[in-house]
Amino acid sequence: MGFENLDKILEEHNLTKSEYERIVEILGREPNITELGVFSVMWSEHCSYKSSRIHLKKLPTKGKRVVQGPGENAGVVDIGDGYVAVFKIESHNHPSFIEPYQGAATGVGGILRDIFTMGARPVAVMDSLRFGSLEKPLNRQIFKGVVAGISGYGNSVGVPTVGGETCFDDSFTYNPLVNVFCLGITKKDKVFYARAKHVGAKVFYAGAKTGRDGIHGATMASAEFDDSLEEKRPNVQVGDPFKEKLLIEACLEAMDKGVVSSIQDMGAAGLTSSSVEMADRGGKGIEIDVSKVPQREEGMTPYEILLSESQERMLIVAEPGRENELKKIFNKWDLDIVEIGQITDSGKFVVREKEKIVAEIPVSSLTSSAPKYDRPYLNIVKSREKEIDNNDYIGKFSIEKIINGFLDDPNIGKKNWVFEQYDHMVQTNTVVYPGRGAAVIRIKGTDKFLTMTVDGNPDYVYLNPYEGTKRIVAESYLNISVTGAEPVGATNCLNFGNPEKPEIMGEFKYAVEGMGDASKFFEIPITGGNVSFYNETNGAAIKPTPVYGLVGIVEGEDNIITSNFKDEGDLIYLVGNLKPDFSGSFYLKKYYKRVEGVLKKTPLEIVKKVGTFLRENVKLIKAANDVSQGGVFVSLLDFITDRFGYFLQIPEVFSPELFLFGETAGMVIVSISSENQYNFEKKLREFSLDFRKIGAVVSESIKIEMLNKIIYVSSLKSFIKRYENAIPKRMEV
Amino acid sequence: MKAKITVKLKDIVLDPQGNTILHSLNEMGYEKITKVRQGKVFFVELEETSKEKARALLKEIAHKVLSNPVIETYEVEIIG
Amino acid sequence: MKAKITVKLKDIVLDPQGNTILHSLNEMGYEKITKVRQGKVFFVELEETSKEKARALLKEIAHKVLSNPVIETYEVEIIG
Amino acid sequence: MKFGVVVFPGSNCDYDTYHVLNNVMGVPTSFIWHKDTVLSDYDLIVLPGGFSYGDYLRSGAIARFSPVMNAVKEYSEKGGLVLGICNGFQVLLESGLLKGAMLRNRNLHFICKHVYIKVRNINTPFTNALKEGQVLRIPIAHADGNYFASEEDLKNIGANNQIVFQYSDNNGKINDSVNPNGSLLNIAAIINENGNVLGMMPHPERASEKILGSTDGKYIFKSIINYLKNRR
Ligand SMILES: Nc1ncnc2c1ncn2[C@@H]1O[C@H](COP(=O)(O)OP(=O)(O)O)[C@@H](O)[C@H]1O
Ligand SMILES: [Mg+2]
Repeated sequence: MGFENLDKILEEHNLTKSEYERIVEILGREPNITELGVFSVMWSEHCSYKSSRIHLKKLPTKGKRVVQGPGENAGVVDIGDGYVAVFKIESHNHPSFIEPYQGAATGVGGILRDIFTMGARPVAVMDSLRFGSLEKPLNRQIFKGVVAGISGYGNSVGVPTVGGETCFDDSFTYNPLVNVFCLGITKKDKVFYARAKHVGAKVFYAGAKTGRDGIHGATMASAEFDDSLEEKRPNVQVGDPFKEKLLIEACLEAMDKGVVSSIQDMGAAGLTSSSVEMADRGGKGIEIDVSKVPQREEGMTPYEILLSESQERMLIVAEPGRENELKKIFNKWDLDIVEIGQITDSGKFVVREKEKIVAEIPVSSLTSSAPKYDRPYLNIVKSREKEIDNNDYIGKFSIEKIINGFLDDPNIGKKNWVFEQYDHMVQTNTVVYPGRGAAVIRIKGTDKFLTMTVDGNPDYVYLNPYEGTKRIVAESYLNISVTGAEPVGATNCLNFGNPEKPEIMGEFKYAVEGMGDASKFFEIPITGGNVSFYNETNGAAIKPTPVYGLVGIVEGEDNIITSNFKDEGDLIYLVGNLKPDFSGSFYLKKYYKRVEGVLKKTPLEIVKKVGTFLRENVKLIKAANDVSQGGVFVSLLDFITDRFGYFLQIPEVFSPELFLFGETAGMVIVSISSENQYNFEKKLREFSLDFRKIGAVVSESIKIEMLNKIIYVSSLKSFIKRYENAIPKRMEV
Repeated sequence: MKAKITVKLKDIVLDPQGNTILHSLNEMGYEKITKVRQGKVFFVELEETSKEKARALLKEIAHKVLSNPVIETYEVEIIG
Repeated sequence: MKAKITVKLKDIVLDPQGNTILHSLNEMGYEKITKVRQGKVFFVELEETSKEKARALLKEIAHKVLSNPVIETYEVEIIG
Repeated sequence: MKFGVVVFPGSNCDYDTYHVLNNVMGVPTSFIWHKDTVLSDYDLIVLPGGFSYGDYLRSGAIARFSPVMNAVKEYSEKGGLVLGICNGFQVLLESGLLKGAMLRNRNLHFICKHVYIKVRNINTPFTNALKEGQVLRIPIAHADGNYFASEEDLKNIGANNQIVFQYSDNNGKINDSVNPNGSLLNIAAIINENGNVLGMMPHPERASEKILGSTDGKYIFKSIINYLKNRR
């Protein structure tokens, strides 16, 4: 055998010469093209984590609540009373650039399958989105398509999209980020795994037919874009949310009835990775016949069938003896289900086309012994951080101009345009809606509530990957804590450029370390996640964007803190690390066109203390929110209602700019009833937390004063109008 | 001038809508129907007297706005 | 046999999609376009040799299933 | 008293509706599979929200051909109460149990948010617990809720008091600025001539528990229960 034009074939498969040699060594012969295809997808960055694995080991994955850490389709965390939460994030960045609607839609579909394949009913979705500036038509088109895609798919399957983030920065113009989080709930003893158990058990294929969609998708997701993009374009997958909805119901019913032995969705690298991972996790082999796979098109080759990334497909091993019951359930839901093979004890992945063996590969060579690289890295902090003096950035613009500019900026402006396109209420569990900080959902039949958030801040991480990522974790921790919740577990999505560049690898390594150290400090286990490398177009990388997804729990409705102002006359306080700074701030980026400064060390001790204080003093707190990007001014936006605004008095020690727009880790804003002032301050002193009373809740207006002089005033109505119009005015021409 | 622009999914692209309609028609007893693909059609009116120019303009619009060349193809027809 | 069924909104019915497209085309500088109405088209294949029968069957389907007579009209065309 | 909630493939508010009827209102409720045809046990049939058959052809278009819909037709002809919510409303329109059709929302987007609706007819089995002109705060969640009917139908619907809810502001003012989707006459809900089949776009089941921010939806379920109790 052997290939005539090996170099070209390897290039097309994103394999190196030495990787090829390794394949030959493993097989003891040259691979055929089908086998080469299998290796290429299984050894792609996307499936094998070859550049990231050695670093991901540094993340904490254990904890008293952890039922299942990384290594399965999603992490599983015990939330008490016999229930578990199953959650994870996935990226769909490249597909969303090529075809925004379908790319985002299939992103939702994929992460949903990761959750229900574990036996959990998906109850919440969140999306973390990043695009280039809305001033450019291309970005508007991508943004519009992505939001419509998430809406089209998520709404249809009946899973509420309860939160997320939407940011705009030109480093994402040709490489938008679409990260989707999903959380499901089930009973602890009803969790399913993708682990083959019984030799001889029958393997079934269920769901949509296999087409030539996204062949090379797995390798494509790991390859940098260049101008030959055009040619890769036909590889777009189209989502079928109706089929997904039927799959959810059929799979959950089959699992509930005990007819499923193990189950795995066909995600990246489709039938190949699902079969291989199923066998691998159970320490078994698997044999499938591709001629039995339902096909949408004629003349598909084994290579194409194995590598297709058609959506809405599941691989199911039946509980021996219950095969017919399994089929009946799928038939009831009008879904195709066919037997395509069986579990073996050979330790091999064997693919037949009828009688003929078309591929035969040891399972472990595709998984645990896939290549691992310790790629060279650079610490870029020294070249990017540079001391700044906060006083150099004040006085140039009027406060009114800055405020109006902030309200009118799509990064700060209210995100109704996005989340009102999402059904965020279906399943009737959403207690805190999008637009008010972290989402809170109830778990029917219990007195428990889950709080969840996804957070990133590429500007911080760009300046200092380690401190910046720590700060993101701290922010998430407070995001959850301001709802009164206790964090129980996290997932992440690490979006970076080309890891073969030492600078990018450095961003990645230090970001992971920052995430690991901060998570350890807060005792938050990271139960899974996703790495997306090669987010570059024509050599230009995105800003490094680790996204942290954090889940917390609140016991009892009375222990939930919400962020909206409740009554006129309530007092407003700052609590925690009261040291605003312009380094890496949105203010500096927007008004001085620069991302610079030195990120201060994240005061993890203070952050934790603030979190504990909030949870232990829920009864004293009427509303709370953390301070993050955009500073105090932006944090206060979450408190405003159509009735209540605020009156602020800026302490003399700060310039108004620094006070309003400076950013810091470890600070929250709280409103309390004036009756509780004494008790509240006493508690804060007991915690030895810094605090400052900064104003009060008022009706119908926004007013800011300094040294008894009004520096900003607006009617609530026009303030809100500006705030809510930032995105629509750019999108609804 | 009046024109009709038909946009359809490329044959290799999955058409969940068409498939679902086909399946339902078969279920309802219309078993002779063997395939359904759904597309879009745009009836356009424009101020232009030259057919040549109209066609060029409509093609541009069909390509840039009305279809997504990644997954769809289009056809332009002048109808009056 | 192959057929094409075109479904369009009745003229008295407002077409939000068509209007939006017209508006954005005009915004983009395509000012010669004066009207856009969006419809649906179904490409159908069926096992039938008689054109008569095919047409009758397709009309039935178009009327009962593929269109909503309250707002839409349809047209059946045998294309091969 | 017994209620039934129809489950079409793609229904996704079936469980939410069941939850409110059964657990909040306390009326024994069952699911009705779309292939079932025996409805004689039930005092109310609900067609819930969702995306039946993906809403791929037109919203509600394929569901109308489900076996259960023939039964629902018969059931309604005998005077049985039928409530269509959102996609259920669309199914009722498509199957001709109610007059009119739904177009795409005029901004072309799916819209999910709380809106205000004003009751226009309190003499129905679904609204008898409401006061004249009362305004409710209830969420909508749909892409095709832009109600359309021919001029003649619209005239008749108006003349017969078949408009049950209209989109309004919180004070009950009805004008275009509070019309979320472009519906003719701000129509949010209509009833059939016989007064036993109601279709509504807003989701009362999402506004029936305090923790979800509004309990206004309960008026509708309470009205139904009142009506059935008095009928006995
Ligand atoms: N950034 C990360 N942190 C922790 N675990 C990770 C991370 N990225 C991936 N993992 C884990 O590695 C495994 C493989 O991930 P992935 O390929 O995304 O799963 P799948 O292919 O099933 O969708 C998963 O268990 C995932 O949770
Ligand atoms: Mg998976």
